[in-house]
This record gives sequence, structure tokens and C-alpha cells, in this order.
Amino acid sequence: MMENAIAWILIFPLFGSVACAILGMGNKKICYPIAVLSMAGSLWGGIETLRQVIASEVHRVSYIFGGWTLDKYPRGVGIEFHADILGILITLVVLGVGLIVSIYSKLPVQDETPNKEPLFYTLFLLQITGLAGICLTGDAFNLYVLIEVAALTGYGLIAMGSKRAAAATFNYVILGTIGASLYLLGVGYIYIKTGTLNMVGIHDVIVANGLADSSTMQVAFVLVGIGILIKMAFFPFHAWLPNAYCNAPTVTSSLLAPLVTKVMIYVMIRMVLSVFGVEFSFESTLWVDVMPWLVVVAIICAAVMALAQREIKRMLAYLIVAEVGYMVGGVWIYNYYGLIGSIFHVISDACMTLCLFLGAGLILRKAKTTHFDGLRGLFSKMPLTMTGFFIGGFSIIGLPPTCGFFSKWYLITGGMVSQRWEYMVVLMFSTMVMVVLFFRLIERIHLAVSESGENLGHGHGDLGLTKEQTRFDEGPLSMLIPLLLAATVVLVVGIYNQDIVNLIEIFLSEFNLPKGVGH
Amino acid sequence: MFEDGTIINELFIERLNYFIYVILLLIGLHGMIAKNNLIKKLIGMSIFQTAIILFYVSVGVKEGATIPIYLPEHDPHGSHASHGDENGTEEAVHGPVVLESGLVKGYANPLPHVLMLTAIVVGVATLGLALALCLRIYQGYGTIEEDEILAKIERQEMRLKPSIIVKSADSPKPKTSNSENSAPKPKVSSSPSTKRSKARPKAKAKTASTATKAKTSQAKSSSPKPKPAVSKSTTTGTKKSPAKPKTTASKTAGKSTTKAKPKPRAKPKAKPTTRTKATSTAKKATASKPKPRTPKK
Amino acid sequence: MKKLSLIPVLVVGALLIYAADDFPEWGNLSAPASASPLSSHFISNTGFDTEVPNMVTAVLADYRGFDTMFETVVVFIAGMAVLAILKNSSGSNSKKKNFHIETEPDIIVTNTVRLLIPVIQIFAFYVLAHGHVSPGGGFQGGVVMGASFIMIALSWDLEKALARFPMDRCFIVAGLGIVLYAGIGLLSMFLGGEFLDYAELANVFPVSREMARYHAMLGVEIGVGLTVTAIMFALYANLATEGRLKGGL
Amino acid sequence: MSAPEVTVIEDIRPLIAFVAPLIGVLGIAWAGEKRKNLRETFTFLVATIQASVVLSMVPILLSGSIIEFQIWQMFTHVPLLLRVDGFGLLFACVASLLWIATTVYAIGYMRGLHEHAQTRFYSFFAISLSATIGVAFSANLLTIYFFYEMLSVSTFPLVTHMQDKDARTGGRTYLGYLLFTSLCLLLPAMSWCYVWLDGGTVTMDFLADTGKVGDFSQTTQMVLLALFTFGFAKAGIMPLHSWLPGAMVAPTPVSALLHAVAVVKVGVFCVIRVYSDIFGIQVLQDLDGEDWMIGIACATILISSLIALSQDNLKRRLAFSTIGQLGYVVLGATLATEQGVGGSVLHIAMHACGKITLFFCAGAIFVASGKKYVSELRGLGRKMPITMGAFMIGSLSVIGLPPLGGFISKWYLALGALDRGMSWVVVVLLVSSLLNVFYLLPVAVTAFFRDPEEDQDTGMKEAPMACVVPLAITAIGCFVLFFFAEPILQLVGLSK
Amino acid sequence: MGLELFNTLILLLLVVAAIIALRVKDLLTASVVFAVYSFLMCLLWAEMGAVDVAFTEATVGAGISTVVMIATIFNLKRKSSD
Repeated sequence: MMENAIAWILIFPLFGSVACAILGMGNKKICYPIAVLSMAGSLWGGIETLRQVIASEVHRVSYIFGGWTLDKYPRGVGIEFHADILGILITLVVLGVGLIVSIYSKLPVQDETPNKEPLFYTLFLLQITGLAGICLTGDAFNLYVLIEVAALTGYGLIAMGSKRAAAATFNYVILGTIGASLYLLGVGYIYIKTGTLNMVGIHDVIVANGLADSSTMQVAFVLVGIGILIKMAFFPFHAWLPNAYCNAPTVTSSLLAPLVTKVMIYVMIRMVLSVFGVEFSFESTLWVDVMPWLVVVAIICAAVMALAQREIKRMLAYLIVAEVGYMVGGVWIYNYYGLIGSIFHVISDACMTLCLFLGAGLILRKAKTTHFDGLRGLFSKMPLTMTGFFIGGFSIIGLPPTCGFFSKWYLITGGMVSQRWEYMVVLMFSTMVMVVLFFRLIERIHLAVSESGENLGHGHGDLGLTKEQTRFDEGPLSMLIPLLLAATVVLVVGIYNQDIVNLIEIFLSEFNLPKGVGH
Repeated sequence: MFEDGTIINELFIERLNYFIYVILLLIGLHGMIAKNNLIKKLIGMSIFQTAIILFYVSVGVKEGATIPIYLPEHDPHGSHASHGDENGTEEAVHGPVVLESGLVKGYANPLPHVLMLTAIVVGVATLGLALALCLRIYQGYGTIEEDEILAKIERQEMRLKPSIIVKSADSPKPKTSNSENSAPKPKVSSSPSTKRSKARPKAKAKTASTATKAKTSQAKSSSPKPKPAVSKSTTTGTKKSPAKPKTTASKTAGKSTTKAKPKPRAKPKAKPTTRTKATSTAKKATASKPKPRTPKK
Repeated sequence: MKKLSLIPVLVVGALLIYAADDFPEWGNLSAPASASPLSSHFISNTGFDTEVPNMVTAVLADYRGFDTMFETVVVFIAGMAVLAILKNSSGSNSKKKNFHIETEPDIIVTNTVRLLIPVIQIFAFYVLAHGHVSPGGGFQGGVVMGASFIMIALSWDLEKALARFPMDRCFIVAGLGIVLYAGIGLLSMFLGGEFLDYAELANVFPVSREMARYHAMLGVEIGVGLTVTAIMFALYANLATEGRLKGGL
Repeated sequence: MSAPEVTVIEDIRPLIAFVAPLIGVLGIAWAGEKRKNLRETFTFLVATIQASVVLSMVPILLSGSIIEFQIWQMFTHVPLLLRVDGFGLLFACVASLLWIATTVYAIGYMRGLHEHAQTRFYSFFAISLSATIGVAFSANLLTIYFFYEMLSVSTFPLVTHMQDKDARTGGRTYLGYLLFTSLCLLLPAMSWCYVWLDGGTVTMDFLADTGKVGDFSQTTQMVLLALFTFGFAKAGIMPLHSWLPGAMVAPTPVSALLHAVAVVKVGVFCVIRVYSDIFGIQVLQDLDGEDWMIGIACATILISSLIALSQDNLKRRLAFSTIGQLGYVVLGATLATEQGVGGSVLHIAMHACGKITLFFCAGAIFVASGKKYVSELRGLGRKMPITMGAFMIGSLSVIGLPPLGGFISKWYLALGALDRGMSWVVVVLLVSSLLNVFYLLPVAVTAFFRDPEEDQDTGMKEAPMACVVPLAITAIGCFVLFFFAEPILQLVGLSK
Repeated sequence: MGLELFNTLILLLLVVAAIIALRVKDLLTASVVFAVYSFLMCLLWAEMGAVDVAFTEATVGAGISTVVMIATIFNLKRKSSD
């Protein structure tokens, strides 16, 4: 049981989903407990695995399915699960978010997708399975399969939203398939030159045969990279994201928004560092010179588009695109601190995005709208929700002691070290944009002033609302508690960032990244 | 790239497969991006994926190798199964022997084939899902041409600008479907947002109940009232939908147009997943839905 | 738009052609893909490890069984997602069928099909069970089996097919397929191996470790077959009727 | 100028002083609008506790040791560390003592005007005070940055208390300036220091790492200096000052405590910290371009005084006067001499006492008569003698006449300028004092010696007791401080 | 060499089929042509020795996905703008 903990991470949600599908036909009520329980079990597996990883002296757990162990068979014969510290950290983020959202999901699912609970929870759990698998797998092709698992479940979950969602999902399907297929093609190019699919094996072959300057590998790198960039909604390819997340059911957007893009960024880091290797990725490709500038464009455009939105979920969607720019930039400014920054930002951004979307869901439920005009007086109506929501918001801005501050700190430091001033400037710019976004939101909620600036109500804190519009009226506990939980996590991750960063440093210590000043 | 004669040359001679797969891939990609019809996009997608599969299979090809199935003389399960035990591992006691390395080159490389089996499955799964989305889109917008869909969505956004509550309370705006292809619609829909927002809460109250009721009533045939609408509706897609709001409007005679406004909006709401604010007329309207189909068998 | 879309297409094309220059010779035996220890191990040791003559089946169901499990899951997901998308999205508001099937099912067709169906289904079982020694396996068998039900639906009408294979049973069968697959893996895990380590089944069944793998592969292929059969039919039934499971072709 | 040989005591009292208001907030929120008295009792209680805890640390400091308490480890080398040294303790004392006065005053003011949402008001008031204490007790740059941001955010609801259009404009300028500077100037400057010194092992501790910046090139040092000085925009140095008048839309207690004492003084406090404990006097004096900073400070002083002359709204006039006075403090720091720094440290206390008196008076006048313009104050002195008398005292103290506190600080500043050999700075001081006379005295003069118009309602009298008592006390405080300058310098000197 | 010719022929036919499938205006025709494309692909793979892949493509590409696609098109407009 213990030594197979890493397998249990996937087995729990897998069987849970099938159970939802079969038993759920009989009575729908049973799906919710099944989902929560299997998420809890899976989280146990994750924590157990983390313990093993830290305990092992190489800080890595390698688990080969089908018993094709390395001592008797060549590497890559069986499919390997390859949990290093980075992988298991992101897995824990996935599972944690999954657990919180599954607790949160009880009422929204009932109301928004009536009598589809079995389908919803089946796809929900399989989504978690796919994402967790992506984080853990050590096999390039298995990664593709798991990406497709996550993608297909995502399509299903989003399309359950609305008619508008169907059109949005179709774009997502097209773009997502292009991305995944390009990745698959890239893997094929890798395979044709290295003859293996195991990530470690690929890296070894690249180093052994000196494939750094082979044009096939270069193209493979580009294909894989573009595929992943499309999947993570990096700016020019972001078109699918906002519509998809805005029209999805509440629970879906709360699950996908924090996880999907972040996990794909993890995949990029994994590809860059572990598969192609630092030398190949950073020394022998042009990306180091090109990407930071693309990131600059991406962040600026996304931030400006976010400014133009008047609807919370849509605004958040564009924020995600901007955040993706942060993390990609943190990788491609190519130094130690930048990588710490983007890895830590993957974790913290998942937490705060979760916070914001859960909050948005509650607002939507209680205020019947997430449009800016409908929000006045919510501070007195649902103070706890607002607190949770704005803790997430402050974290996005990067105010201490939320986790957003620390990740941003490391990113800025990274830009400083490798003297990527353009990246730092654009970080500042987007930070200010986020300040505007969230404090404008606070104004719209807190002040009795319409957007055009004339006074509503008659002074002295009268918001021009009726009594029952401002009466204390919080959302149901089953939704409120997860939100507050997420907010607490944002703070805790910030306060104890030191421990997480130490783990990340252990992971990064095996790559020789430029650490010093202005290398 | 292309002026480099040697590449083109050898591409055509030895590597025709690689060349053709690139062509197919580009055709598929172009189809996905540039085609306007959703089904065409999907066909392009399938071509795109099969091209990649073709590439993988080409990778697996070996000169003069046969298919990756043991010939009878190498069949581990046949005569060889009973003898053996060169290397004293107990696995091999009555197990087959390892194929001599010389014979390995006689068989094609099975790994790409395995990968591609999976890829094909993923492809058909994606295709099925996307087709379902096409159906859903067609129900919503009455077309599967991308530009028309976008145009309708634009118009719907425009129309929803005034009303906050309805726009963002639930982004599902299913009713647009028949509002779009009806000329009189925009005039009606220009009702003050307050009306709509007022209509909302009382509608939300009877969410679940109406949803289920609508579904059940949908099953059994319905009141004669909607008949005329149906008969009209069997002419053509565009002409039919003006008929629908008319029926609802006639039902709600005596009410002002603005009051009647939520009804057509509400009707299709009873159908999709999310919270429905169906009013009585809405239920009748949905009930009429299966009608045209019942004579069909 | 169209013209614009040519740009990325051509860029990708240029990339691929550029790389194709670097590929190893066509069908070259010493190409990394063919000469790698991986493929040679698959070719030389499949029989030794699993006694399965069809290497593809062995690699599919055993060496890379984990992939295949998720391949099955993908099929399952597709079915669930299609149902989720189409379920009670009560039908088309503006629908002009290309043509309707008003008439009774044609006598010739139905009789032919009545003769064909058993053959097809037996063939499906053959493909599934014989996948170890010949092309085929769970997936292909499942598709053929599903096709037989679709054929019923096409020649009579969907109700007749659904009477034989109701929709909810579809998904139960699909789920059972995955349970069978993952269950075999789980059992072998409880018997002390890794997940999907079929060889461990030899501890409970009176066979050698190789034959344990051999038979377990049959088991998982059956699992794949069940899921694929059910989902393929469900896909057709839902798509043909926009999820109403009435009318259709 | 750090003195490593001082004994360091681990003690939790700094944390208590910081956390007490936060706990108080719970009580305040729990009491709510229903139980007004209970709520205000809580506020008063918390203020007293904080002040007593702060004061209880004075003997330890005087005994020549400093107190430290580590909250948690932020980065690999950087702890979130509280340290009580003389300078910080002085600032803490000023803030917490004046908070008590303000609490009493606020009760009178808010009740007198029947303000809305008083619970919110008191809660965020307490939070910002705890943030202020945190700044005062911070031991390194990042810690100070934490509480600095906390203060910026927690004062926003106070600034926008009125929740109307003006509040929005004021709040926007307020946050715009403060967050922009802190996020876009301060953060890079800090990360620059942390990373580029010894490969990121420097904690920028105020004791340990003084002068490390000297390793940079002159230009880099200059850039850093500018980034820090303008980064702490709460100090209101001239180009970045306009948030302060904008924030005057807040209720008077807020303006009084936060925008005459806590917030702005936090700004200059941070600036002094940076100048004297990050750069260190020696480094600064060797720094060539540093005269620019002196020039900017002087310009701030003069220009703001000139603007103040033209303001008719009393609170705005006081606001610009505040900007000028902050200019003094920064000037003292930029002078980078013992005397100069001492002078600015003193000026923090002196000006706090004087200026809060003035604000109290302005608020009291508003409560009593609803007047907020200087031109309306004719003959008010007869109606409310105590208030206007206190106002007179406060003005004199700010102008800097003996025997009032303001005199001593300006005296030390002048000495510092002379040490640096910059006699022109002394001229600037004299001129600005003259300007102070011109824009402050007329207020009192009009109040006392001009006849009121006849159409005035005659029934007007002093503001409620709760308003008058505090401002009387603070007015007396201006006298007292004049005689307690030496102990203060001694207290501060221990840490320097 | 015969195989070479066969190979080349199929490859060229594939391109033609793909282009037709994307250009023809009638979706029903398009999907049928696509079935032809899939079947050609299946032949090609069988010729390359990938029998299992060929089998799968024959059942799925030429079989199920065509049926499903046609079944869907019956519920949609049959004409396409491009």
C-alpha cells in the first residue's frame, strides 16, 4: 500500500469516476461523497509520495508500471512514473485544489447542471486523474495520452455550461487538438532521433549522442514548445481561454482555471529542464533571446485586455493569461531565481486563482451577477466572501504576506540577476494594472459612486440600495468554507514560502543554472 | 528551404512518405484554421491527425522487415514453449527463449504501431465529442458556419449590453437561437433592462421544478396550441423561427410586449442544463418541441 | 482570414521540411528508432516475457498497458462527454432534416442484416480473442461489435437497437470494462507487484509468470472491448438523435 | 554608525504592541454599531495597552540594550524581525500616545457629526496603528516594507470613509501614488540590494548591514538613493506629494492622526532609516550626487509653503504645511550629519505634536460650526477660545518659536546644515519659517481680532468636551516637549 | 519496385482525397470522401507492415467515424459554404 502510494494517486479518482458513472445512474446523491472521498484518498497518496520523495536520498521516486523494473529490463520498456520534488509539489497542488473544489461543488452542480451530477463528477474526477498523471509521468507519449484525458474531460465539463459555452468549447477543441497534436509530432521527432520515449532516456541519449545541433531535435523542441504554449494559453494562442472559462459552470471554471494552465507550465519546465536539458534548451536554441520579448508583449496585451473587462469572470480569465506570461518569462530569463520564481508562482497562482474563482462563484450565486454594476454593497451583504475574494486579489497584486508577493519577488529578482530589464518593467506594469483592476472593483463595491462618477444615494455611506440588498446574507457554508480555506492557504503558502522554496531549491540544485549576478 | 534542390530531390525519391505526410499535415492544418464550416474543420482535424500517424508508422518501417508478429518458427507459444532453460532463471524453466539478435531486424518496429493505436482512439474520441458540440451549436444558433455564429454572438452581446443581471447571472443565452433569425426580434428585445432583471428572481425560484417538469412534458405529446407554429416550422430554418415568438406572443395576448419579452427568452431555457426560468407558456412551448418528430415514425 | 491562415501553415511546413532533411534513411535498419535497445527488446523478448506472438498486442496491453488503460478511459470520457453535452438539450428549434425515414424498415435490408449480425458479432469475438496471435485485439473487436449494434439501428430503427442495448446499460458496461482493466492491475498490485504487473497473478493462478501475463492480457483486452463496444454504440445513438434517443436515422 | 556591542534581549513585547490592536479589532467588530460605548471602550483599551507596552520598553532601552523578536523566516536569509531601538521606540511612543488622544477626540468628533459606519472606522484605525508600530519596530528593509504596505492598504477605507465622489478621487490619488511607488520603485530597489550584494546573502539589516551599499558604484548608489527616497512616497517629497492633500477628504481624526502623524511620519521614518542605517552617514557624505537630494528637500519645503499660502480650505492648508514640515525631516536626513539626523528625529516628535493640535482644532471648528474655510473663521476666537488658543500654540510650535517644541528641532537642523558647511540651507530654513508665519498665524489672527459678521448664529460655542480636551492636552504637549528634547536625543542616541 | 509504385500511387491518391474532402461543398460527400481517404490510409499502413494500425483505421476511420459523422450531418445543414 505504502510503496504504491504514487499509483494510488491515480487509482482513487479513476475508480471514483467509474463508481460515479455506474452507481450514479441509480441515485445521484451518491456522487458527491464519492468525489470528495476519492479526492481525499488521492491527496493522501500524494502526501505519502511527497514523504517518500523527501526521504529518498536522490529526492526522486521512480515507479514503473507493469513491473518492468530497471534492474531486469532496459529503461523505457515499461511506462515510468517519475516523481521528483517539482512533480510531486505540483501534483499536491492539483489534488489540493481538486479536494477543495469537490467540497465546494455540492450545490452549484445541483443547480447549474440538474440531473447530470453523475456525468459531471465522472468527468471531474477523470480531469483530476489526467492532471495528476501529467505531473507525475516520466514517459513522453504517456504524457500525451494524459494531456488528452485532461483535455477531453475539460471539453465536456466546459460544454455543460451554456449554449454559448458550446461555441467556446469548439474553439477550445480545435486549438487544443492542434496543440496536443503538435506535441505528439514533436515527440515523434524526438523518437526518430533518440529511439526512446522515456524522459530520462531521451535526456541521456541527447547528452550521449550530442544531438544538440541536430535540426530534427531543434524542430522537435519548437513543436513541443508551441504545442505546450497553445495548451497553456500563452498570449497569441490564448483565444480559447476567456470564453471557455466564462461560460463554463461555476465548478468547472473553479477547477480548470487554477490548474490547466499551471500544469502545462509545469510540463514546459519539465521538458526544458529534464527532457531536453538546460544546455540544449538555453544554450543551443534562440528561445532565450526571443521568449522574454514575446512574454513582454503577452503580458502587456493580456493586462490591457483585462482592463477592458466589466465582468469579474472575464477579467479573471485575462488575468490568467497575464499570469501565464509571468511564469513563462520566469523560465526563459534563464536563471536560478527566475526558475524558483516561476515554479513558486505556479503553486501560488493556483491557490489565488482558486480563491478568486470560488469567490466569483459565490458572488454569482448570491448577487445573481458578476458584472461590475451589480456588486455595490456586497461588503455588507457577504463580508466573509469578499474577504476571501480580495485576499486572492491582493495576492495577485503581490501585497505581502500573501504568496503572490513572494513569487513576484523571486521573479523580479530573477529579472534583476539576468539583467532582463524589459521583463522587470513589464512585471511592474502589469502589477499596476492589477492594482487598478482590484481597487476599481473595491471602489465599485464599497463606494456609492457610479462608474461615470456621479453620486448615488445621499451621502453618509448610503449606497442607494434597499435594506435587503445590503442585509448580511452569506452563501451556503458548503461553498463558503472552501473559499475561506483557499484564502487561508494563500496566506499560509505565503508565510511558509521558505519551506516550499527550500524544496524547489533541492530540485533545482541538480541543474547548473546561472545563479550569480549578471552571469 | 525549397530552392535547395537536393532536399526536394531526395524527398521525392527516398522520402516520399515524409514529404507526403507534411503535405497532408498542412492540408489538415489549413482546413482546421481556414475552413468556415465546423464539420469541415473536423475533417481537417482528422486529416491532421492521420498525417501524424502516417509519420509515426513511417518511422517504424524497416527495410525488408515483416509485420511484428512472430513467424511460426519463432512462435514462443508453439513448439518452443515446452523446452528451453538456458539461463537458469525460473521464469525460463518451461518458457520460450529470447529471439536471437540476428533475427531482430526481420521484424518491423512494433512500438510506433502501438502508439498510433492509442492516437487513433484519441482521434475518434475527439471527433465524437466535437460532433456533439456541433449539434449543440446548431441547436443554439441554427448554423454551423463559423462566421455566422460569431455574428450572432456579437449581436447577442450587443443586445445584452443594457441588462446586467441577465447577461452575467447566467451566461447561457440559449433563446438567442430563435431570436437571431427573426427580424422583429431586436425591436422586442430593446425592452428596458429593469424589466428583465425584475423577471429574473421569481423565475429562479422555480428552477429545479420547472426543469424536470419541462423534461417530462417534453416526452408526451402536447396541447394543440403550438400546432400552427410547428406546421410553419417545417418549411425552412429561417422562416420558421419568426413563427415561434408569434405563438408565444399570441398565448400571452393582453400582456405588453415587454412583459411578454422574457417568455421566448425563457422557453429554450427550460431545455439546456443550467437554471431555467420557465414560465407556464415556456413549458407549453417546450412541450411542443417533440411534436414535429412524433409523426416521423 | 483564409489568406492569413496560410502563414502559420507555411511556417510549420517549412519547419517540417527543414527537419525532414535530417531524418535517417528511409527504412534504415540502423536508424535510432529501429536500432534502439527498446524496439530490439520488444522484438526479441516479447515472446520470452509474455509468450504472445503478436508483439503489438503484447506491447499494447502489457509493456505499455498503462497507456492503453488511459486510452480506454479516453473512449469512456468521450461517451460521457457526449452524453453530458447532449443530454436533455431538448432538440433542435429550427430543424429541416435532409430527409426523413417515414417508411417501415425495408424487408430485404432487415433480413440480410438479420443474417449478418451473428456473423459480425462472432467475428468481433474472434478479433478480440485472437488478437494475441493475429492483428486485432480489444479495441478492434470492440469497434466491430459496436458496429453490429449500429447496424441494427440503421436497418430497423434505434428503438430496436436500444431494446437490445439500453443506454444506461451502455454506460454501466463501459464502466465495467474500465473496472475490469484497472481491477486486474489492482489485483496484481495487491499480489505484491506494481500496478498492472500481471506476472504477479501467477501467485494465485496455476500458470507460469509468462502465461499469467498472457491470460491477463486477454482479460484487459476484454475490458477494452466492453468499453469500446458500449461507447461506440452510445456515440452513434446520441449523435444520431441529438441525445433524445428517439427517431434518428 | 551601528553599535554592535549593545546587548540584545529576546522579548515578546514588540509583538504584543503590534498584535494588540489587531486583536482589538475583533472586539470592536463584535461590539458593532449596536453597542457604541462598548466598541469605543475597546478602542480606548487597546490604545492604552499599546501605549503602556511601548512605554514599558523605555527603561530597557535606557539601560543600553535593544529588544528583538523574530516572527518568522521569510527568505533564506531574511527574517521578519522586530527590533526595538531608540529611534523606533521614540516613533512608537509618539504614535501610540497620540493615538490615545485621537481616540478620545474621534469619539467626540464622530458622535458629534453622527458619522456612519463607525465600526469600520475604528477597526481600520486600529489596524493602521498596529501597522505603524510594526514599521517603527522593523529590523530590516523587507520587514519595514511589509508593514508599510499593510498601512497603505488599511488606511484606504479610512480615506474613502465618505464613500462619495470626492472620496473616490482622493482614494485613487492616495493608493495610486503609494502603491505605484512602493511596488514599482521600492521593490526593485530592495531586490537590487538583496541580490547584488554578496550574491543574495545580505539581509539589509539596519544594524548589521549599514553601509554595505557603499560597494556599489557611485551612480548605482545614487539611483538606489533616489529609488528609496521617492519609493517611500509617504514622505511626501515634492514630485510625489499630491496624495496628501487628496487624502484630506477623510474625517478629521484620520487626517489628524494618519496624515499628520502616522502615515506621513512612517514615510519620513523609513527615509531616515534608509539614509542613516542602510547607507549610513559616512557613505552618504562620500556620495557626490547626494546634494541633489538636499536640494529637492529644500525645494519641497519652499514650494509647499508657498502653495499653503494660497489655500483657503483650512485642512488643505495644513496638509501643505505638513508637506513642508516633512521636507524638514528629509532634509535633516539628507544632511547626513549627527546633528542633522538628530534634528529630523526630534522634528518627527515635535511636528507630530504641533500639527495634530492644529488638525484637532480644525476638526473641532468643523464640529462646532461646520466651517472649513479660513475666511469664515472671523471672530471665532471669542466663541471657542480654548480651541483657537490651542491653534495659536500649535501654529507657533510649527513655526518654531521658543519655548515650543518646534524650535529645538529646527535649531538642530540648522546646526546640521552648518556642520555640512551648507549655510544656504540655513537661509532656506529661515525663509520657510517666515512663510509658516504667513500662512499659519493669519488663521488665529482672523479668529481672534476680526469681528464676526452679524448674520452669524450666536448660539455657537465650544466643540464637545471629548474634542476639546485632547487638543488642549496636545497643545500643552508642545510646551512639554521643549523641555524634554534632551532625554529624547539621549534615547535616540543610544541606538546611534 | 511494385510495392514502391503501389506506395507512391496511394500517397498521391491520399493527397487528392484529402483535398477533395476539404473542398467539396456537400458535407455528406465530404465525409464519404473522407472515408475513402481513411481506407487509402489503411491500405498504405498495411503495406508498410503496420497491420494492427491498419485494422484499427479500417474499423474506426473508415467505419465508425464516418457513420457517426454522417449521422450527425443528418441533424445539421447538409450544405457547406466552403
